[in-house]
Amino acid sequence: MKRDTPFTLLTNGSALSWSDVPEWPLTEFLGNVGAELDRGERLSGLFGVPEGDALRIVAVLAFDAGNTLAVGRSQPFSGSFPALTATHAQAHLFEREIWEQHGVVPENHPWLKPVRKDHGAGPAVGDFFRVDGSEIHEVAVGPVHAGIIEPGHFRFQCAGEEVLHLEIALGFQHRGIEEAVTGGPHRATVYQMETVAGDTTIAHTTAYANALEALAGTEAPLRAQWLRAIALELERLANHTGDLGALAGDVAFLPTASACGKIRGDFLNLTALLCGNRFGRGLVRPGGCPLDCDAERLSQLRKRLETALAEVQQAAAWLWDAASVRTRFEHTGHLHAKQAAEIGLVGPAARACGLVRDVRFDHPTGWHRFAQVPVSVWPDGDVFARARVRWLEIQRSGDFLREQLDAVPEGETMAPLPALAPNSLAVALVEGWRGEVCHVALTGVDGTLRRYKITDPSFHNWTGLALALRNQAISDFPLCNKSFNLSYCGFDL
Amino acid sequence: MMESSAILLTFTLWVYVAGMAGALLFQRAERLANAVGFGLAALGGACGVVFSVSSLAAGQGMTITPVTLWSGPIPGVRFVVEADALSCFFVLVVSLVGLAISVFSLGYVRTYYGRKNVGVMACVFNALLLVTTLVFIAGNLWMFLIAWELMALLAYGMVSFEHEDRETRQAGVLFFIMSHLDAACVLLGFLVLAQAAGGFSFASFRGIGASLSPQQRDVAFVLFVFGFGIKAGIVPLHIWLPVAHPVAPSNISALMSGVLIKTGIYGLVRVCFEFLGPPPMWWGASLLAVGTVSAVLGVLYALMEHDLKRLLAYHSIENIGIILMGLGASLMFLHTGHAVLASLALIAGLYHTINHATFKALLFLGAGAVLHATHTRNMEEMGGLAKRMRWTALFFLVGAVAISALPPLNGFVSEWLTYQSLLHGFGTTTSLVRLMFPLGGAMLALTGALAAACFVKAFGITFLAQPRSDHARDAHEASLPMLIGQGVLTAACVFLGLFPTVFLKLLDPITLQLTGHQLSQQLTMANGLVLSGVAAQGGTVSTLGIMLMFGCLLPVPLALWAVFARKARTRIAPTWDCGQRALTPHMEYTATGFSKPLRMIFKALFRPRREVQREYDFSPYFATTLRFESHMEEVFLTRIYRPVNYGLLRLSRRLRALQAGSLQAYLIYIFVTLVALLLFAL
Amino acid sequence: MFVQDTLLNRLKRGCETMAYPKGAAPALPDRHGGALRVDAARCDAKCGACVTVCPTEAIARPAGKPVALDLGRCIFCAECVTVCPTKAITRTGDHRMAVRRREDLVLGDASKEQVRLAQALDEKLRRLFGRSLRLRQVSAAGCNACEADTNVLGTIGWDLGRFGIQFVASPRHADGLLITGPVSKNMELALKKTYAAVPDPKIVIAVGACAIAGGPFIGHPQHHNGTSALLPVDLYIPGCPPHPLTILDGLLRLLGRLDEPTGIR
Amino acid sequence: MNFDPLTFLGQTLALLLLAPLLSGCIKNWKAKLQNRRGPRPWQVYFDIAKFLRKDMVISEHASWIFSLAPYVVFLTALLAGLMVPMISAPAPLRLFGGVLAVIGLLALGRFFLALSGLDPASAFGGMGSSREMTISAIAEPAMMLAIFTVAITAGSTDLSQIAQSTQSATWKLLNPAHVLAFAAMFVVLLAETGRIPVDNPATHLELTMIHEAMLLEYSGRYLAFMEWGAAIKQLVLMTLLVNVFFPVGLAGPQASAAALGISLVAYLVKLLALSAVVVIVETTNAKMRLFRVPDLLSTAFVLAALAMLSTFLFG
Repeated sequence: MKRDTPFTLLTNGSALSWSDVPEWPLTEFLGNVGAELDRGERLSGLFGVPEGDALRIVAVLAFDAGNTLAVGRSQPFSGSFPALTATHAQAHLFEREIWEQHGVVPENHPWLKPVRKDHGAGPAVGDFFRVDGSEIHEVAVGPVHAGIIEPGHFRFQCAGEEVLHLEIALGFQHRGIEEAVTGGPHRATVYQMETVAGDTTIAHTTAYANALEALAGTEAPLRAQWLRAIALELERLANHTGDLGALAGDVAFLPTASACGKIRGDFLNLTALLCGNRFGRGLVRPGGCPLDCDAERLSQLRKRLETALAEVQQAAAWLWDAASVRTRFEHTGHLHAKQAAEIGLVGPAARACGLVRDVRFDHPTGWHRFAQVPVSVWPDGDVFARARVRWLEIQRSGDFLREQLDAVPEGETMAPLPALAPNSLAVALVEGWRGEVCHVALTGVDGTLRRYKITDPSFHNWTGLALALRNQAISDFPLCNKSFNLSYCGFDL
Repeated sequence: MMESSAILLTFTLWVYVAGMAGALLFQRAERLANAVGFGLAALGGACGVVFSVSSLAAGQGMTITPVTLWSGPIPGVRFVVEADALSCFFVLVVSLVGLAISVFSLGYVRTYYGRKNVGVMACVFNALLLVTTLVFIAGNLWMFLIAWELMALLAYGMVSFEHEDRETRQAGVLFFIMSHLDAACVLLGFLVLAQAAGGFSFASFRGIGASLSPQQRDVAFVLFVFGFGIKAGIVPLHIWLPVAHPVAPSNISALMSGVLIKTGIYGLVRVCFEFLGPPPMWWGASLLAVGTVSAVLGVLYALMEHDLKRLLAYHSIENIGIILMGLGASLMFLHTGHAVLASLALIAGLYHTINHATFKALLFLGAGAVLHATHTRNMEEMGGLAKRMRWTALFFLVGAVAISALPPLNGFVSEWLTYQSLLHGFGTTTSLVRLMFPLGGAMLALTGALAAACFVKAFGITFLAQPRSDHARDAHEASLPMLIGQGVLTAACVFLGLFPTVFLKLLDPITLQLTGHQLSQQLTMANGLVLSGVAAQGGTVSTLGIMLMFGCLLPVPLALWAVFARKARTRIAPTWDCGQRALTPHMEYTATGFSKPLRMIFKALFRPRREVQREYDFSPYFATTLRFESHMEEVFLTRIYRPVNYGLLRLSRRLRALQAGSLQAYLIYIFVTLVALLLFAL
Repeated sequence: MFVQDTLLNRLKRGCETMAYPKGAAPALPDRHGGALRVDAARCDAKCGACVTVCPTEAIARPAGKPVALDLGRCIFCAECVTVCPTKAITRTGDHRMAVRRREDLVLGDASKEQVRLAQALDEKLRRLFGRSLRLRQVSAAGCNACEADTNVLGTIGWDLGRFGIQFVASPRHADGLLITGPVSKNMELALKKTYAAVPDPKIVIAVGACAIAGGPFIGHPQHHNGTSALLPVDLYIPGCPPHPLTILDGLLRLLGRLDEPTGIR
Repeated sequence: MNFDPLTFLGQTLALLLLAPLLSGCIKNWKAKLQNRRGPRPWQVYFDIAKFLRKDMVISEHASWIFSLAPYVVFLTALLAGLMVPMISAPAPLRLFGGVLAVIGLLALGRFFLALSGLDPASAFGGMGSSREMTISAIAEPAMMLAIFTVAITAGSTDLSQIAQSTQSATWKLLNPAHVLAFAAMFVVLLAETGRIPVDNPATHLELTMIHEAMLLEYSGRYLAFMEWGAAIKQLVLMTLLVNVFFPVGLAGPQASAAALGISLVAYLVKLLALSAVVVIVETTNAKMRLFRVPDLLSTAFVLAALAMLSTFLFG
């Protein structure tokens, strides 16, 4: 159904010419974006495109109810722009990023701090938010964390054991991917796309492939799209199983923790069965999937999938059956649905607050147009809800894989990719296991990538973790952190 | 032999008088007044110690002859002094602590040069020592009450010594009111006894309880418990103690906490064991119960404090509670006829009295030295003092280990004796009241553990980690006399801890006098190395043995060091901070943060209230300011004292209506009273 | 109740730890391909097909000498294997790739067709860490794949604990650092402070192409192209990400816990 | 004064060698219950030997307390161990202290451990110290009441005396007082040695640690002494539980070699059985929320109070 909106609508994984994107003066553009957000739409991307020394801001909105995307851009401007964050919290990180990357100042932005680097001095410097009170003390859990996890800085304001405020400073993993892609796609670009977030390789590379295929005006062969969907669900299974094990490990519940550790390895080996790499490196390329799988390999995949799913069923049963675990999970790190919607959460974190948001359901593309995966939702918004959503997604991904492996499409898996259309914009959304991965590609006059914007789901969800910790015990922080299990390198790019 | 100790005693008193006079005389020359005043006080303390130790060591040979100090113009009013074993013990307490504090004060009062009148302080200090000694050795009612009243007045003078700020003046007034409340109760109690005994001398009071009717004895007992209880600071009569002690100058707080609250204990022991005759069961049980409650509440309130001196003041309440547990158990054993157990419990109580006097005075002197260096009592602004005030930190640590009843120091020995008496108490009676003993033991264990937690906080936040303020950063070590003062008390703690059997001999004459048994032989084994309980296989302990074993086992780690780690080097590096830029003092643990879990566990008692003000300009997710305040309710103040206070005020307001101001009304009042008296007289 | 259930399940399944290194090593996935091998004879000097196709410029063509493939920079995408006309670069399927010296990873010269595998630590360090090694893992801009495969060594299948190797929380308890990621400039201070916090004697292990030479992000100004720019490295484990078997083989080889002869080639 | 150096040296060596082995066994069994091979039981020896040889890094903010604490923790645990009967009823240092001295020595060790946690000015150390002192403050009355129950029936605080008097009347082992006291002491054991329901010894997460948080700043031989002291403390508490509350098979004062042999075997069997129970509790329970631990310990207090009441009811 068409809605009267000034923005140009386009479906997920399609492209349009740069001139078709509606253009308004800055304040009117921001007014339009604000109006759409007030109507309950979601902001998938907001980034700057430099034009000479001026800057245009491009907005990508997701009309979930209308199952369509919408894009719009502002006329070139410079200096500063009125911040949307004052009235719409979900734009706050995007505007900080625009300020950091392009130097235009969002006026009266309530939390204007660097996103990834502190202009040469490295992240987590400068004044953190301080709670005043004589008995308040700061707990600073620095970049190097206990255990094997990526670096990030968490600054707690505590009154004894209770956390009053948590501020998260990231940027330690910044490798400068977006700067490297401009003028691409170069030889290393696809490998960099695979390592934007190492545990979400398939989702990011599929989004990259969809964007380039949209720009080239083609589509991957059906069997390739099928193979990509299979790999995406395998990746989801592996990571969710790993998370259930890690959650059990954080509350020292050894049966599930040890079992899930092993089962995650089995799921990763299933992906390795398809492409030789446990994380799916080399499985997806623009134009299709270079490595095809014969029937014997697929039946072996089917058989090993059954055993792994049975084992994870057993391990999860222990988790839900143990009362000592349940008392730890429930009412910990609680987020209301209203809060989740206002700060724009995506993925399992949003679905655990009762929001029905899933790119495979709202904006189906590739094989998901033909085979549906039901959306897993749980109402409470606490650690228990996030764990249950993960468990539901494991079951539904398992069913999807069984169903798809019984009906394998025929045909080629790789097609040569024609040249990219000049001066056109492509948007590709994929439901990674953490949530909506959004790649936006803009080609210049000569058909090379003039601007490439990657938005990892963690970019939306880190604020959710900071909120979930308020008025919680600090000893529950690792549990809440693992229930979100967000990517540091996906945020830092 | 008796003659020489009497001379020594009078000489001690005259030295104090000389100290007072000297201090007043040289008021102008502060340095001289300080030296003369506190020097003579130290001399008096030393003489007092020699006197009491020699007379206690004399043991059986001590004959008690009352000596008339001064018989004034009013007939029948004579000031009689009589130093029996119990008095000598408490004179030892006041003299030992007085000696140490005087030496400490030589260095400490230098801060008052030019600001306050040091001469007056020295004079009042000497007077306090004199009067307290007189309280302990008072022979008759006149001497006791006059000395008691003078002690209260002088202490009030010292509490409001720094009368500049309002808080001190209010504390002084509260102290004054409570002192006179207890003086009134004590006076009424003694009048009940005097009315039966016909005279005012303590000799005539001995065993007077037998001739009193049970109701009169109970009334006297309750009056004495109230009177001496307020002075000792038992819960619920304790509210003045954590208010008054912290505001006094540190050396005076040490004297008050170390000695003055012991006068209450002396009074209770003198009255309950000597004057009131065989005690009924509920006396001992009530003292044990009040002692347990005081111990637990004292330490719980101490945990919540982040003002160093208030924390120590609350701990005085806790230790008084432990002493009362010993005395209460002793009274219960007297009732059930177990005299040996009664003397063991009494020894436990008395031993803890002198222990508390030494380590509490030591901790207050330590706090004084810290306050002297950092100009603040708030622990949240201290930190890192161990490296700047090395000796004070060591002495404070010894005091902390002692007060937390950890082996091998004296706190552990006296609590061990208390546990022994509580343990054997279970078998002494078959009535349900015997369950109080194990429960008392469990609460004593809770008190010990909470005290340990409190002193980890007090020592850790004050002396360790990074300094939290500029004052703390440039703190400097205390002066030599201050260190010597603390050193004397530290030595006393170590001696009382390692050689209990030696000290127990001094307590023999007291238990002989009060409960008719000498236990030092029975409690000593392995020629003085081991301290044992009264029962045959009842369990033994040897703090000296533990220290020897520490020395004996030390070669094990040293050998491992020599064998494995000879070539290992040590490197100093910044604290591991997860690789971030730098650890700031603001990231250190705070005192309130440290005790927060316990505040949450005992929230029924503390009723913590917390207010969080969150201000934001646009959206609640981005707060501009966040303020957090939490307060605890002073339960006793709000639940008991304030209602009583308001009730009195309302009543007095209503009575003011009587003062109508018209002459006729007054005449009518006179007439009505006359008629009433006549009717009554028929 | 689940208690009996878990215990019964435990007895049924028995010990799920693999027999390696006593027994045979688990097979690599068939399409993984393992280490690369450069056959100098087959490579003719004029052809440069592989040099242009390698995404991380791991292959260089020194004048007059056979092609030089730096396995440290290689991310095992196998583009060069498919494009080489004379099949000079082949996949050996061998999981053993860990080396002690950076130059042992450069293949191509006559005597250096394959990786020169790591020798064990010297006698003193081996006596110290032989049976008890505690590592502090630092992710300096790693993409979470190398971290995941290092983490999986702790699960019941691989069970690193049985060799006395353990990952610890505080560098004070550690004997060395295990670094992943190309060491971003933003993580430089943290890595240096962590290294300084570890008591001597200490070792440094670089896991993954990023930690060795910058991996797919080689040359970016935002990072230091690997660990050797900042810290002395004792063990290099190539791969993107290296298979857990490769990492375990490297660790055991470093501690001299592998009894089979190392320098066979 | 019957102090013979032979049992003194014997028990010291036994304590030093058995403690790491016992904690190694517990770690190994926990691994076995997770279907993995896990570290060998004598792995703890290797770890301690390595730490002894390594250099040390000490925080710049640390004072002399930081260097004194490892020796105090190590020696107090060792000394407490020498006062508890292991093989023969009279413990070597029986005269120097009964059960009150054992609790006092362990408390002294904990006092200095907590101070060393606060010393290096890191938030984790402070957090660990605060939690350790809170939990021990709540556990102490429960432990004391359980010990009072047993001490009152034996009429003494001397551990050997208690063990022998409980042993003499065998039916006494089964009366409710002892069973309840044993249960209360078991819960206190889990709290004092930092086992799963209260604290997770094998965790990496600084914010959830209690005991480990205080050791984060230690390295080299100090860390070896601290770990060894903690292992010895665990062995002491288990021996207290096994030999005093359940003294089956404990040899009398002048026992023959055969009786000593039986006593040694009985002691080891009981110790391993108790470790097995601890392992099963650890592998089937999640770690409790920090503010639920006092509830667990107050149930231990109620158990001990019931034990006390039952001595009163059943005489």
